[in-house]
Amino acid sequence: MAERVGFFTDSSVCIGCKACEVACKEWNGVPDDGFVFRATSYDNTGGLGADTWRHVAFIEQDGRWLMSSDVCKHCTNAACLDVCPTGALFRTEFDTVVVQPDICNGCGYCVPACPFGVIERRERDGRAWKCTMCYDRLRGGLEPACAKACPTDSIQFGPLDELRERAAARLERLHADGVDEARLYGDDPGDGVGGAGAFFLLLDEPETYGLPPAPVVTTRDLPQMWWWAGGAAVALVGAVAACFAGSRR
Amino acid sequence: MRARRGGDSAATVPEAELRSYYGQPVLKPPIWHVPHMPVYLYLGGLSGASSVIAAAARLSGHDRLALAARVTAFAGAGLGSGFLVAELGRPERFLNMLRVFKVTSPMSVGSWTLAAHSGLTAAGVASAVTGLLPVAGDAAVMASALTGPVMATYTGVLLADTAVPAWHAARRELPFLFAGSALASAGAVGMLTTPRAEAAPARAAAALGAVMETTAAAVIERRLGLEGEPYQQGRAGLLMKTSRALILAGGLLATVAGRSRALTAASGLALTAGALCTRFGMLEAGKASALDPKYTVVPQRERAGGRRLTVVPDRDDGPHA
Amino acid sequence: MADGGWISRWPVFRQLQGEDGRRDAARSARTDALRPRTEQADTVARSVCPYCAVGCGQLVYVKDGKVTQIEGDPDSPISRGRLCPKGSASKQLVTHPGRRTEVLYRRPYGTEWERLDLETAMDMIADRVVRTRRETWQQTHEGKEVRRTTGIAGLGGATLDNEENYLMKKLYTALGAIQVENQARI
Amino acid sequence: MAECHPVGFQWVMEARLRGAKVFHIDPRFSRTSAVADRYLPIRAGTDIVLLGALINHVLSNELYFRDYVLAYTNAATLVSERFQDTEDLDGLFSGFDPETRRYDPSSWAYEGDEEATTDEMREGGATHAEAAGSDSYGARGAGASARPPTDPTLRHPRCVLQVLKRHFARYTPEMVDELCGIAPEDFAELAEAITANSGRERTTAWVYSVGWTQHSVGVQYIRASAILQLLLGNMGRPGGGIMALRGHASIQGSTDIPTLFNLLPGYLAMPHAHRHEDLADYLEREGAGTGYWGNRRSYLVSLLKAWWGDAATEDNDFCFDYLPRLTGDHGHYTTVMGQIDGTVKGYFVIGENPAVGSANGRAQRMGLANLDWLVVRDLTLVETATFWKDGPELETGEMRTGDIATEVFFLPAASHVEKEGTFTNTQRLLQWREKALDPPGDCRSDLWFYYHLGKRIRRRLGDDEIDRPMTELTWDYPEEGQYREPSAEAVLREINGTGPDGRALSSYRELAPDGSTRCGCWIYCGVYADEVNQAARRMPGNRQSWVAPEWGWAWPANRRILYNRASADPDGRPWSERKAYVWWDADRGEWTGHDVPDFDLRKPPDYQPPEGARAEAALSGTDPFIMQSDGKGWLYVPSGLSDGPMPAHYEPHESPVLNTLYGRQANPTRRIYDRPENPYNPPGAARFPYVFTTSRLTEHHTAGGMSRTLAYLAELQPELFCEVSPQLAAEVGLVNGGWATIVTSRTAIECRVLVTDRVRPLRVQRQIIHQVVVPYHWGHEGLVTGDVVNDLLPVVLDPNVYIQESKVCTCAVLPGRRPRGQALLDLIEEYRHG
Repeated sequence: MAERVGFFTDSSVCIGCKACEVACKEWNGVPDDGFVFRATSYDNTGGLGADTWRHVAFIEQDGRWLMSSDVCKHCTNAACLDVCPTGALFRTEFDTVVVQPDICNGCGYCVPACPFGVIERRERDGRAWKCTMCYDRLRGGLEPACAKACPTDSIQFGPLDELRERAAARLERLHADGVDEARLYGDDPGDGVGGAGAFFLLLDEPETYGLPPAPVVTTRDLPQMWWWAGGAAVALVGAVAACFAGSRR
Repeated sequence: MRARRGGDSAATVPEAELRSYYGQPVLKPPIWHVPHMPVYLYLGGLSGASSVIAAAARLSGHDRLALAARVTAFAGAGLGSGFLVAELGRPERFLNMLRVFKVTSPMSVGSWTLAAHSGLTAAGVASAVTGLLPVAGDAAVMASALTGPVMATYTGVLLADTAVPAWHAARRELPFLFAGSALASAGAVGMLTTPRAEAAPARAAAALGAVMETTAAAVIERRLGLEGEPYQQGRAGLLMKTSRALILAGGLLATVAGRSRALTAASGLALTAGALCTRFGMLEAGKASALDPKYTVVPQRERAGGRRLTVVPDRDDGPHA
Repeated sequence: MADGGWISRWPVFRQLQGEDGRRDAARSARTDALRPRTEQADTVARSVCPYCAVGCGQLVYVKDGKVTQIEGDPDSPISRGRLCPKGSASKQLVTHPGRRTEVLYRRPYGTEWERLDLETAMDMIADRVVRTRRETWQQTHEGKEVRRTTGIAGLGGATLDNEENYLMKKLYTALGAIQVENQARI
Repeated sequence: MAECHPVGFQWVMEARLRGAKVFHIDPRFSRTSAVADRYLPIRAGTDIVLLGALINHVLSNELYFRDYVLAYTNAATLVSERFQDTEDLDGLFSGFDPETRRYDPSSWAYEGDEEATTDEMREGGATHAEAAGSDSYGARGAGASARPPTDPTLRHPRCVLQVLKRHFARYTPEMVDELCGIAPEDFAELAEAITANSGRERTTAWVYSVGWTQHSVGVQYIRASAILQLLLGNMGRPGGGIMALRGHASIQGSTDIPTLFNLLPGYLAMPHAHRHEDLADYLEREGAGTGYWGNRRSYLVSLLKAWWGDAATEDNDFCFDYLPRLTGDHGHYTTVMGQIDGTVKGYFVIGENPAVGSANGRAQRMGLANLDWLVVRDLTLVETATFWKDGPELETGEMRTGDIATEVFFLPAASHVEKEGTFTNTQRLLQWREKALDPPGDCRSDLWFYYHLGKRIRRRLGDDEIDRPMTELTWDYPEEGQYREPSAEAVLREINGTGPDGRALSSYRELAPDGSTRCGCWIYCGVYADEVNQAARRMPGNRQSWVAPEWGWAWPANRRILYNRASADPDGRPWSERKAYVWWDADRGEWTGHDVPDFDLRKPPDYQPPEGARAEAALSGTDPFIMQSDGKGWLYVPSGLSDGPMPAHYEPHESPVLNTLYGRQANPTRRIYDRPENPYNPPGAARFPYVFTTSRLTEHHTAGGMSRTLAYLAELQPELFCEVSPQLAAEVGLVNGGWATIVTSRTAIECRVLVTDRVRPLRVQRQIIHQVVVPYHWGHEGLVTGDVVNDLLPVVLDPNVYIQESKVCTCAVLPGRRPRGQALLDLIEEYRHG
């Protein structure tokens, strides 16, 4: 198996140009997301979804204009992949999480399972779509389209371990420069999703960017849920037995 | 235009503000359609509980009830499967559900269970209708009493095993809620389809199911706090309240309906309607919970940092398009 | 893996053989065959982005007479393989359905476009240039020899090639047309 | 820069990571501001105040790079005693004629040069100015003495440095505060940063775009930054310079090989009927005999030989008379007025969209509607091609399709991948594009179009005398492929030029004045050296030095930094090891370094020109600015400009603010079109209280023809919007996401509203000035449509280069959408007359 690869998106050097959004669409043939003026700063695509696999958020604050390119996190413990009943979602040799469009039957279960609100069903097509980290490109030894296009290297692609080291160094540098609000997001293998394959350097709380502050993969609690369901099933059988007890004909 | 919700309000301390991205949801809401998904949840539960009743009735000699429950179990599974397939984005690919088996996916477990359950209940009904292979038919019914409880409860896990705060937070209670509701539904249909004289176990099941469901619902409401809010507000709240009233009324009526055709009918219909309301309400609550970022952000913040966030009332400073 | 028929590819069967249902067992034949489409290109042209003046290098991949991908040229010391959103949209620029590929003609006072053969259009334009030039020729102006026409003007965009600008200026000047302007003024 | 040149901006981001400090000065807080160290909002149209104050700061605190300034600039040169400054004449320089609103620049000359420049036929004279003469100095200064009198102590009251000091003394931080809206402490931080970062060890760069050029004082903006950079020693050195970031792929090429009325290829002026009767006249009056322009006979004769081949002989002035003559302004806006007046009958619009992209779009469309015939070549049906079908004037009832006589030909164009050729990028780098595939359908390259059109025209001409420039034109290029595409390489080779043996030349130094060489554009000579297309070189960047000399080819002579002789001290040693770029290698007796030296390779630092030397030989070994007649960087421009030898702040033509620096409100020599099609907002009209400025977005491209048509770009910025401050929004009643109507005397447009703290009200002269920022990419064609923002703009031009003032005017803002039809006309009428 190949080394695990990922994205490190350093929002402190993002210039909000959206090259990532376009390069992604050109490579992956993703349809446009509609022409809607949203009046939310320079963001007119809203968020990640079936038709937007890279999305640049724009946040206007006093004196600051934050921009950050969001993407599927390719979680170590990926809920979408866990709950997919068809095996359309699978983990690749690069430890990324990919939907196989020839398999997906559009059950839609992955959609509410994702703690980041990334994957979505394209209604006119009936299947779920999200970032593949350009799986086909990776198989040819190429870097993903978004990372390649990114003019300022805000989106960095590479072996995940290496990216984590780079990110830690960058964070240290920013803190040394007095940018105290800089923080990494999704880099910790001990977090609720086992660490993200695509992690970020942010300049404010995650929720400011529309990201969940402490997401947990829902299937972490699944064994417990099955036990409770087992209890409920037993209770059901017991209740039925009770109903018939003493009424034997 | 500000990114912070209520950022202009001087009433709140910035540190304690709930921030979001233009008030947009963090999560994608469940995309399942109305009525497909709630009706499937109802039918699956009905089928599951009915198959247990069918087995128990068969074992205890309530043959009319057994036959009715056997048919109900089959019909529920069959119709339910139809709704389920119709719900798919690519219905022609429904067989892909049996491509892999994943215990990590309640839907995979459910699909395999539904497949087995449908087969077993179909065999049970076929045998009963044709009179052929009665032993095999009975064996199928007994086997379906094993798949039935899974059918009635896995749906609780199905919803809980998502990032939807209202569902995931209720992960302990949901199987009980669904089991109780399934039992009440099966009891109700049993009451309605079986001569009253033989329907006492069905009435008991209806009443017990109602108690179980109501209790589970009450626990959810009590235990969940903020994450339970969607069950009490808006359309979901209305549906859940209606459901509660119908279930309670139906359950009570079931205990006294033995002598009255009208009361039996009223009880059965109330319970059925209540069960349907529960399912519709669950879906609504899930959507509402996913669509408001506060249900995602606030509990996570509290879990992560212990920092409490003031929830600033909604103010429309988000997209105007 | 494709040898043993559908059963052997059936993920459940592969799961039973020990493959991971969330990894290898779930893979489809299409997935196994995936490669970057640029590998299949017949030709790769080294080009330059047509939008702003930074001059980013582009690689243009062509397969069966169609552009299949345009992306940054990593060799370029200017752009190092990177492109902005416009540059990244270059494939759409050359392949989008709104692009016109036929000559259109609007006759005087006409209300609709009409189709016109390219050769015919070229002849008609040449006729008009010759006629207008003759009709508006100025041999002198305020007593000075000027040898020009102010009846014909041209305005060029700044995405024209140097070679194109050169032929334009050369032709206009030889015709005596002086009102030759460019986006560069604007 | 992040907004409009994101990929170029990677180098700024990298510099920041290495410790560079980035200031962003802009009326609009853009994506550049977001990642700059400091953002300084400025009132549009006041940059000369800021730059002038920086110059004043440098001069009055003696912070200039003395060795550099003394050796490489004209700081020590003495100015004529007839010169009078704006200080003396309250905002005017000497020589102003209020009647013609033109300057006689003779008094601006160096001491001793006055006589030579009194002829109004000469450079800088009125006739010269009337035909955009100053514009031909894109690469040089006008003629002046090679050895004017100087005072090396810099103390003479008439030496340039002292003249500058007096001129800029009134440009104080207080004036910056009062006119630009930049607080004194912010100004101090900027001044400290740029001066601390300049000198032997460090250099500072300035970057600008059309925010500096599109003004009625645009050229002087650039002049002001040139003065500052020369004083700080930041020219001709790595990390220094003034970078023009240009907005189109080959807009640099479009001026080098110009499709511009006043220029021939290589910045040679088009001949003027009154100034240039014959070749001798031309050579006599177009610049000085010293510096590289001293060789202009070689450049021009080689061009004439390239065009008319064997027909061009010594005896017939090499067909100099075949060049049509200018008699004044034949620029874009004058041409449009000519269309409206009916003198211009036929119009070619090639990859351009004036109906959206030019100022006062209504006048543009009125011109189009009054043509006999119009040819539009583009990738899509742009607004210029469809004005008769769905232009805004049809909605208002001012035009009716059935009344428009214009015959329109739309010819689809080949895209950049469907043809080969060179673009010249913003750093003068020519890059050859390989052709990827044939164009579809009827699409053809513009090369094909002009070549085959030329052939067809030639077939239609007889042997009439007036046809001889056409029939004798060299017009014979190899044809290739199924469409008989003329060979772009053959054209490039003609541009490069050939010698007597027919072989490609390798340097402009080989060009001869006797007609033995041919060269289509002298500054491009060498692009085909050794019969190799040098622009097609693609040595990967990581396999060569950081200067990357083997990628493409930069004019002139593949030099990547112009005037790089200045990167070494007068003795030829690098100013510092850190900033070493080119230097004199005494052992080998030649200049060497990282780049191609922009200097005679074997001219030693101690070279002194002999008496009477011409051309480059007249410049000493310490004269780095080799295109200038005196080899110096000009802090003061003794001739060539139309509006003064030094920058002076004038308010934009339309401004809500009074010019408190001088008694002159606006540039006295600005070009005005006082016509009914081009009404101006009345001066001081309170009904137009806001400053209006246009902008661009990363997601779109200029007039939008190449971006509004693409779904992937259209979705990113789907609607026209204005950016306004919360304060202005409150004042006018605008709501974020709602609609606004913006009104000028030209028209009213509607747009969506983005209320944002990024736009900051400025405190100017103790009042609050609001600025309205609107990107101009929309029109009525494409996937996403909107009103044409440039319709709001007046036509008023810089007097040197005739660029319109599109970066600033005044406007009114109303909440809600604009009226339609006649009601719109009524609204404008009401605003026009108050």
